[in-house]
Amino acid sequence: MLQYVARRLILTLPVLFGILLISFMLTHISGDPTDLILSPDTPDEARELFRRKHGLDQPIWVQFYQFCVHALQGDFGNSLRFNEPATKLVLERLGATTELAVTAMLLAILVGVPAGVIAAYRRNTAADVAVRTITLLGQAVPSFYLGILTIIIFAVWLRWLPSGGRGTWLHLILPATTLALNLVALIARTTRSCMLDVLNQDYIRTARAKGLGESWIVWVHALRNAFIPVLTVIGLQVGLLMGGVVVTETVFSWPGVGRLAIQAIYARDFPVVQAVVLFFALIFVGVNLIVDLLYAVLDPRIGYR
Amino acid sequence: ATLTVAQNFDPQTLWPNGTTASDNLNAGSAIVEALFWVDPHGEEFKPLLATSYELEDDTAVLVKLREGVKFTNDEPMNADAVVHSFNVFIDKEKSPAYARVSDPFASIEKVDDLTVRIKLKYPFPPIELALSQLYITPPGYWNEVGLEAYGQKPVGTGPFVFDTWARDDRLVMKANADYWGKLPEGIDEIVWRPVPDDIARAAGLTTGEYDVASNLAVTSAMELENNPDAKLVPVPSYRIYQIILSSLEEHKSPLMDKKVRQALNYAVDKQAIIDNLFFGNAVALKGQVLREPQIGFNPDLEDYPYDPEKAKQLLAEAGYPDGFEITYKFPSGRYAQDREVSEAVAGMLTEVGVKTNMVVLEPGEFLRQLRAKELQPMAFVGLAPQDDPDLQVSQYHSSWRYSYMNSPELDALIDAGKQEMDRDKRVQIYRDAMTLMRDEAPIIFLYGGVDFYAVTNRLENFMARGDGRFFFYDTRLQE
Amino acid sequence: MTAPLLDVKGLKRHFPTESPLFGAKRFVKAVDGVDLAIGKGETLGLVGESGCGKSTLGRLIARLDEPTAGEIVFEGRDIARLDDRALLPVRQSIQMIFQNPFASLNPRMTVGAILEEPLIIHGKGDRSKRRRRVMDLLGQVGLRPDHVDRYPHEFSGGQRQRIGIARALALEPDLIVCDEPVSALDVSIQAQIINLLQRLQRELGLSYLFISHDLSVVEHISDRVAVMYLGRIVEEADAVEMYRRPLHPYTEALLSAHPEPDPLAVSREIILEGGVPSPVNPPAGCHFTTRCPYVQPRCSETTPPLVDHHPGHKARCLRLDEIEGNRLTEGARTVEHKS
Amino acid sequence: MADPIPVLSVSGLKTRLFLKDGVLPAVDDVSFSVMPGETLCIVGESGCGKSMTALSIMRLLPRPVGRITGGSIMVDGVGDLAELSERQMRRVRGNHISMIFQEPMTSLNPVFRVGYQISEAIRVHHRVSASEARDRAIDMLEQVRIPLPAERYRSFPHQLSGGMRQRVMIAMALAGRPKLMLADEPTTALDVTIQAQILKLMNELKREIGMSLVLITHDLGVVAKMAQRVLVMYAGVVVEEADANSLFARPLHPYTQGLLRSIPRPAVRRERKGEIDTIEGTVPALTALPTGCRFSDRCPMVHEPCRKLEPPLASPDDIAAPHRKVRCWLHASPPQ
Amino acid sequence: MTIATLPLQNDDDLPPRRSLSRIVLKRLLTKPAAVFGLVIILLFVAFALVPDLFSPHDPYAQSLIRRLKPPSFLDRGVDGYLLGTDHLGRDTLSRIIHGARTTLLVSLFAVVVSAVVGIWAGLVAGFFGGKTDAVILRLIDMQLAFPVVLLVIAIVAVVGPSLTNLIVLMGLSAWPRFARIVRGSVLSVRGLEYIEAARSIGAGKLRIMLRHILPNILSAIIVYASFELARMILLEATLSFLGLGVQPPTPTWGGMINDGKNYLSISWAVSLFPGVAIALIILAFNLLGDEIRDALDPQLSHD
Ligand SMILES: Nc1ncnc2c1ncn2[C@@H]1O[C@H](COP(=O)(O)OP(=O)(O)OP(=O)(O)O)[C@@H](O)[C@H]1O
Ligand SMILES: Nc1ncnc2c1ncn2[C@@H]1O[C@H](COP(=O)(O)OP(=O)(O)OP(=O)(O)O)[C@@H](O)[C@H]1O
Ligand SMILES: [Mg+2]
Ligand SMILES: [Mg+2]
Repeated sequence: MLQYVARRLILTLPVLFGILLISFMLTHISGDPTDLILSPDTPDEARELFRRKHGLDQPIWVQFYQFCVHALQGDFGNSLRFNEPATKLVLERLGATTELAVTAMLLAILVGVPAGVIAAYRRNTAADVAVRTITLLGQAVPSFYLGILTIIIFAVWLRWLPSGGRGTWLHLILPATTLALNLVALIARTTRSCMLDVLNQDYIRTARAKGLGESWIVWVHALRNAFIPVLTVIGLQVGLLMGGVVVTETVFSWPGVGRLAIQAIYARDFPVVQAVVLFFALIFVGVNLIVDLLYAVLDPRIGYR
Repeated sequence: ATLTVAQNFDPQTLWPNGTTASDNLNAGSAIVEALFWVDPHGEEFKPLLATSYELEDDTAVLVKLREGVKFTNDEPMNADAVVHSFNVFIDKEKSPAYARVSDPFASIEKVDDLTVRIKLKYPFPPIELALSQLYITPPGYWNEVGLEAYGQKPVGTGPFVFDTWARDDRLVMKANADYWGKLPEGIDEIVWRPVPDDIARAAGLTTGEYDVASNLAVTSAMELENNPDAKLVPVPSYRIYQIILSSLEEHKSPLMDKKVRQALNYAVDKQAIIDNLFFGNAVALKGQVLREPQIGFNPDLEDYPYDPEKAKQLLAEAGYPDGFEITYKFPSGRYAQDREVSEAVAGMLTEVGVKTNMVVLEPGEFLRQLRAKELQPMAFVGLAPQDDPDLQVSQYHSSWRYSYMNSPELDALIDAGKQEMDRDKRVQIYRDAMTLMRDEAPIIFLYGGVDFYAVTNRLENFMARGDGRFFFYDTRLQE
Repeated sequence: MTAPLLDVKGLKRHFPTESPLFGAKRFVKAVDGVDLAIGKGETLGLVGESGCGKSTLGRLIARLDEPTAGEIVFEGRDIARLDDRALLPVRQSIQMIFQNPFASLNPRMTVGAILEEPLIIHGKGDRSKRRRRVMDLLGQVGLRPDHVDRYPHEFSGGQRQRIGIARALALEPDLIVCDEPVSALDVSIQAQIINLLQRLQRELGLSYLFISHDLSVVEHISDRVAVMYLGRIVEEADAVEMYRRPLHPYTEALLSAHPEPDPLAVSREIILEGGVPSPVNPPAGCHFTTRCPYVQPRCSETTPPLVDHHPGHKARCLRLDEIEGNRLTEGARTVEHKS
Repeated sequence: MADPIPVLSVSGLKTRLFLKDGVLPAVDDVSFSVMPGETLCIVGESGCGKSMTALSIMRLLPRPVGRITGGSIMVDGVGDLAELSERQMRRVRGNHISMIFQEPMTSLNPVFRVGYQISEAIRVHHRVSASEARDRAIDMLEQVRIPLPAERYRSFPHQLSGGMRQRVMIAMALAGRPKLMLADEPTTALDVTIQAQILKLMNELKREIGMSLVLITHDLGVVAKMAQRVLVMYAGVVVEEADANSLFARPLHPYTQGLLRSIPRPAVRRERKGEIDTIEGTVPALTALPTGCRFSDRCPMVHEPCRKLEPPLASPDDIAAPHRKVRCWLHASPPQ
Repeated sequence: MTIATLPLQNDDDLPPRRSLSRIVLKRLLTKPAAVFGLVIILLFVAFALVPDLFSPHDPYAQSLIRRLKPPSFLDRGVDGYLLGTDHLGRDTLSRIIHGARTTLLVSLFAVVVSAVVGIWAGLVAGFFGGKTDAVILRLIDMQLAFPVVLLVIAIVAVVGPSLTNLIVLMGLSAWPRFARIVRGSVLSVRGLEYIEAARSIGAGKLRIMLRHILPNILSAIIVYASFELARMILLEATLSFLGLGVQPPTPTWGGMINDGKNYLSISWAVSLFPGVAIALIILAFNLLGDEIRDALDPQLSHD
C-alpha cells in the first residue's frame, strides 16, 4: 500500500508542475500588478521601485526560474498587497475554508446519498419526484442567488441565523447549505442511478433469497456497492467545491481562501494566486488519493496496484 | 460596549501610510494618528498630534507638536518620532502609495523636542493636505519589528489599541485608556468585519449584527431608511463620475470634434439617472469637475441641460446627422452601479443616434487600461483624487498619465494654479479652468457620488468624509 | 502430405500484468508455445477449460492480437508480425465467428450495414454490387432479404449468430476461427447453426478452427481435436481416436466428466481434486501436476514434450506408457452413478 | 406407511410480468410437486420460464414488474407461499427453501467476505452469537469440501474460482438447513470438470441432509445424471412431466423429442458431419404466442386441432404411463 | 453459387425500412416527458432564433420612470409588461426572450466545445490506452485540480469577456469531465466483441472509433451533456455575478438574475423570472436527455 501511495504521488508531480506553470503564465499575462495595487496617481518613480522590490522588472523567464526554485520550497514570495508571505496568507485561511468545505461536503453526502437511495428504491413515487425536484433546483439556482436569498429569509426576515461571518456553528449553516446544494444534486443523482444498477444485481437477489430484511439489503448490501462510484463523483466534486467557495465565501463574508483568491486575482497579486492554486490542487490531489485508498477499503476487488 | 463595523474589505495593513485604501485607513487611523486631520463636518483642517504649523517661507514649514503624548508602548511622541515617520513617509520604496503627496517634501529637521522644520522642494499650496497624511509611528517599536510586522500589529497614539486580528474575519481594537484626547464615549471595543457583499452588509446591519456599515448600495440604503433601529447617513463623495471623451490625436474618433463632445453632454439626462438609479442620492455636476465648497468652484457655470434635439443638431453640424457607432468601455463592480449607469447612458445615447459598443472591463483590467491610456475613445470613470483643486484638475493636464485631452490653454492654467500660494488668485485660476473645460467638454459631466453609511441609532455623532473615511472622535455609543 | 493451410509454430502470448513499482514484470502466459496445423477443408476442434487460452489462440490466429513469439504461417507466409496495413489482405482470408451473438453485432448498425462494411473496407464492388452481395449472404445463412434493414436487437439469438456467420463469409475467407459460436445459443438452435456451418464447409471448402467446451459438439464437427491446458496443447488426435482413446490424464478427466444425455449410461467419472493453478504462476514442469491423479515427483521437474504416442495421436505426458496399461485400475478414482 | 407428503406442491401457478408495453405470461398454469428427498429437474430452452417459476416460489420476482396472478405454492409446514406477507416470506427464504443461482460470479456480494455472507444467512434465521455463526459458517464451508475453510472464511468472492464460489453459494443455501433447495442452472457457468465436482457434491449433500432438490437446467446431460423426475417447459407452460428414465427412453411430446434429437449423440457422432436433427424455427415470443398449442408452428407432427386449441397437461391416453403427463393432442383426445 | 436457404421464420409482416433517427423521434413523441421537454426547448430555440417575433417590446428600450414594476397581473403592474420591468425599466419578458439567444448560444456552444475536445480526448485515451492514456489522464487531472472559476476569471480578466472568449473558456473548462465520461464508456465498449469483429474485417482505428464506438457511447454523452448544459448556464450566471459575464446590455438569464439580486427586496420579480426560465430549460434538457437515452437503447423494449 505504501508503494501504491508512493506511485500515486510520483504521478501527481507532473500534474502539480503543470498547474504551477499554467498559473504562473496566466497571472503574468494578465497584467501589471502595480496598476492595481498602487493608486492610479502614483508617480512612475515609485512604481519602478515597487516593481524592482518584487522582482517584476526581471525578464519573464528569470521570474519563472526564480519562481520554480522557490515554489519547490513552498515559497511563493511575498504577497504584493499584504507584504507577507503568500503561503502564510493561504495557510491562515485554510482552516476556515476547510471547515466550510468539509461541512458542505458532509451535508451533501448525508443528504444526497440517502436521498438518492430512497429515490432509487422508491422509484417513480412521490419521494423520487421530490428528490428529482431538489436535484433540479440544485442545478438551476446559481449559488450567489441562493446565498442572498437565504440571507434575506433566514437572517433578515426570520432572524434565525446570522447573515455572515465565521463563529458558532450557526454561522456555518447558511454558507454550508448554499455550497452543498449543487453538490447534493449530483451526489443524489449519481447515488440514484448507481443504486438502480446495484438493486438489479444478482447478489441482491441472493441476499433476499437468504431471507434478509429489506432495509438491511438496501442500506448495507446495496449501498456499500453503490457507494463506490459515488465516491468517485465526490472526489471530483472537490474541484467544484473549491470553485464554489469563491462565491460562497464572498456572499457570506467567510474568512477563507476563496475570498483571498478572488481578491488576489483582481489585484493581480501573483504570489497569492499561485499559492492558492497550488494549495487547491494539492487538496484535490490529496482528496482523490484518499478516495482511491478508500476504494480499496470499500471494494476488495481493487487492490493497491 | 462593543461597536461592530462592517466594511467591504479586510485591511491589508494597519499602518496608514501603507496604502491609500479607505478601508485600511479607517481601521489603521483609529490606532495610528496623523499630525492633522480634516474634520468631515466643516471640512476644516484641525490639529491632532501637532498643535499648529507655520509657513516660514514658501518652502519651509515649522510644525509644533502636542506635548505629553505617548505611544501605547510608552515611547514618547516627540520630534524624533516625527522625524522617523517623515523619513519613512518620503521613502518611495517604503510608502509608494503616498508618493504623490510626499513628493513636495524634501527633508525634515528637529528643532527641539516638540518642534520640527519641514523643507519643501517647491511651493505647494495644499500643504495641509500633505501634513494630514503623515502618520506618526513609534521609532523604537518600528525599528524593532520592521515595516511589515508593524502593519500587522501597530502601536500608535490613537483612541484605540490593537487587540487581535483574525484575517478576513474580525479585527478587534480596545479603547486606549491613556488616550491623550477625548475618548469616544461608551465604546470599549471596536470590531471591524470585512463583508464584501453589498446585500450581506446591509442585511447584517438590519439584523443588528453590525453597528456601522459602510459603502452600502443605494438599493439597500433605500430599504434601511425605514429601519427604526438604524439611520442612514448619506455623505456626498469626493468622487466625480464622468465619461471620458478622448480628443487625443492618437485616439481618432468622432469625439475629436468639440461639437460632438458637447452634443453627447446634451444627450444624457443626468437628472433622470440621479433620480432613478440613485433615488436622488447623487449630486449633479455643475458643468465642472470641482465641487461646491471646493476652492475654484465656479458658481457661474451651469451644467449642460438635457436636450436631445440640441444634441442631434450639434451632431448634424459636426457631420453626423445619423449619429455614429463608438466603443464605450466601463468597469463592472468598481463603482456603485457602474453597470447600470453605463447601460442607462448608452440607452440615452442611442436616442440621439449614437450607438455604443459596450465593453465591460473587470476592475483590474479597467485600471490597467485607465493608466495605459487605453480607455479610449469613451469610458465611464469615477475619479477621486485628494481634496484639492490642483490634484483634481491636473488629471486633465496633457502631461498627466491618463489624461485624454490635450489643451495648451488648460495646461497653462493648471501649471499656474499648482504653484500659486495666494488663495484668491488661485481661486480665479481654477474658475477660468472650469469655464474652459465646460466648453471643451473633454468629458460628459455626470454626477458627484454619494456614499451611504448606515449606523445604529445607539451611535451618536458618527462622522464620515467624502473620501470614504470615517472617524470616531466625538462619537457616543449608548448602552 | 501437402503443406497445411495454416501452420502455427511455437506460438506464445504473454500478457503483462500490472507490475509493482519496483521489481520484475509478471506475465499471464495465456498461450505458451503452441504448435498446430489446419489443412484445407479441415476442422480442428479445440477444447479445454475456461481460461486455458483457447480464445487467445484463436485471436492470435485471426491476428486480432500480436503474438509474443512464434510463427503463424498462413498459405506459406508468416503473418505473425505483419502490421495493420499489411494485414488487410490477410483479413480477407481469415475470419472469425464470435461466441456471443448479442455482443458481437454493433447494436447501432443495421444488418445491411454490418454485412456491407467488410466489402467497403476492402473496396469490393460498387454500391449496387455490394447490396447484391449482402442479399446473397443473407440467403446463404438462411435469412430473408427484408431482414437487411433491421437492427440486431430485432433478431433472436440464432438469427444473430447467422448474421455473424454471414459477416465472416462476406470476404470469402479460407479459414474461419469459430470461438464458441454456439455456446450462447438455445439447445434447439445450436443444432441449426452447426448444420449451417457444416453445410457451408462442404459447399465452400472452408477450414475451421472450432473452439468450444461442449465436447459432443466438438466431436461431431471436428476432423481432428486438440486439447489445451493452461496455455499448452496437451493432446491432439483424430476426433474419433481422441474420444475413443484419450491419452492425457486431463483429456481423460474431461471426457469422463462430460455428462451423457442418457440416464442409463454408467459414467466412470473422474473427479479432479486439487486447486486450479493460476496462469500467472503455473506449476513447474507439467502444468497439470496440481490436479493429476497420476502425478509423480518427476512430473514437476521437466516439461513433457508433445510427442506422437500413436501415429497421429500426440500427447504431452511423461507417464503415458505406464498409465495406458493400467488405466482405470490404478490411481484414477471413478464414480458409479445410478447404482 | 402412508403416502409421503410432498415438500412442495405447486398448482396452477401463473406469473405475469407487467411490462411497459404489455403483459408477459412468463409462467402459465404450472403445476408440479416435489417429494422428500427427490430431485426434480426442470428443462427447457432459454426464456421458457424456468427461472420465473423458481423465483415465483421464492417470491423474488423482478420488481416491480413481476407478480403471481394465480395458483398456489404449498410448502410442507408453512402453507401457501402465495398468500404470505413479505415479512412471513422472509422467514421461509433460506430457512425452509433455499435457492442458488446460475452465476456464481455475480451472485455473491463482491464487497463482503464470503464467510460473513454465510454467517449472515445463519444469523438471520437463528438467534446465535457472532462467533457461533462464524463456527457454523466454517462448518458449512467444510461441508461443501472447501479446503482450509477457516482461511477461506476470510476471502472475498473475487479471490475464489468459479467452482469455489458456487460452493460458497451452496454453503450459504444450506446454512438454514432447508427442506428444499432450488438450484437455477447452478453449473452452467462452470467447466465440465468443475461441473462434475459440483453435481457430485450436491448429490452427496442431498443424501446427507435429506433434502429435496429442484434443479433447473437446459443441459440434458445434467438431467440424465441428476434427475429422478423431469419437467419439460416450453414457452411458459409445462409440456411434459415424467420420471427421468422413461423420458429419455420414450419422450412423448414432439418438443421433447426434438430436443433430445438435436444433441449430437454418440449415434449421430459416429456418422460424423451428418446433419443433426433440429427443431426448425425459433421459440415464439411470449407476447406473440400462436393460438392453440404453443409448439404448433415448429412441430413436425402438427395437425388440425393443434392450431385451434391448447392441449391440456394430462396423462397420455394412448399409452399406459400413469405417472407421466404430456401436453399434446397426439396423446389426448381433442374435444368434440 | 447459392445454397439452399434454410426455412424462414414466421414473420410475414415485414417492417418498413426505418432510419434510427426516425425511430428515436417516433419513440420520443410517445413519451409525455420527452414531448414536454421538446416543446420547451423548441419554444426557447424559437425565441433564440427570431426573438422579435415573440417579444412584446424592444429588450433594450429603457424608461427610468417605468422601472422595477411588478408583473402586469399584480397590483402596481403596468399593462403590456407581463413579467414586469427591470431596474432600467426594460421589459423582463422581452429580455428573457432575447436572452434565450445569448444564454443558449453560450451554454450550448460551450457544451459543444467541451464535448468535442472531451470526446476526442476520451476516445483516444480509452481506445489507445497505455502511454497515450496516461498522458491524457494527467492532463485531465491537471485541469480538474485547477479550480475552474479561478481559471476562467484569470483568463477572462486578460482577454476580456467577449462572447467567443466566454464560450471557448467555459467549454475548455469542462472538457476533462467529458473526457472522463467518454473514456470510461470507451473502456467498457472497447472490450466488446463487436469491436473485435470490426477489427477482424480490417476496420481501421478511426473507423472503429467513429463508426463503432462513438455511436454506442452516444447516449451516455447525451445524458451527460444535458447535465453539463445546466452547469454552463450557471457558470455564465456566476461570471456575471463576478462581473465577468456577457457584455451588457445584451441580456442573458444569468446576468438578469445577477442584476435582479440587487433589487431582491424591492422587486422580487426581476430575478425570479429569469430563474424560472433557467429552471425550465434545464428541466427540459434533463428530461429530453434521459428520454433520448432510453429511446436509443435497444435493450429496452419499445413499440
Ligand atoms: N488482454 C488480456 N490481458 C491480460 N490477460 C488476458 C487478456 N486476455 C486474456 N487474458 C488471460 O489469458 C488467459 C487465457 O484467456 P482466454 O480468454 O484465451 O481463455 P479461454 O480458454 O478462451 O477461456 P474461456 O473458455 O473462458 O473463453 C486467461 O487467464 C485470461 O485472464
Ligand atoms: N425482468 C424482466 N423483465 C422483462 N421480461 C423478463 C424479465 N425477466 C424475465 N423476463 C422474460 O420472462 C420470460 C421467462 O424468463 P425466465 O428467466 O424464466 O426464462 P428461463 O427459462 O429461466 O431462461 P434461461 O434459460 O435463459 O435462464 C422470458 O421471455 C424473459 O424474456
Ligand atoms: Mg474464450
Ligand atoms: Mg433462467
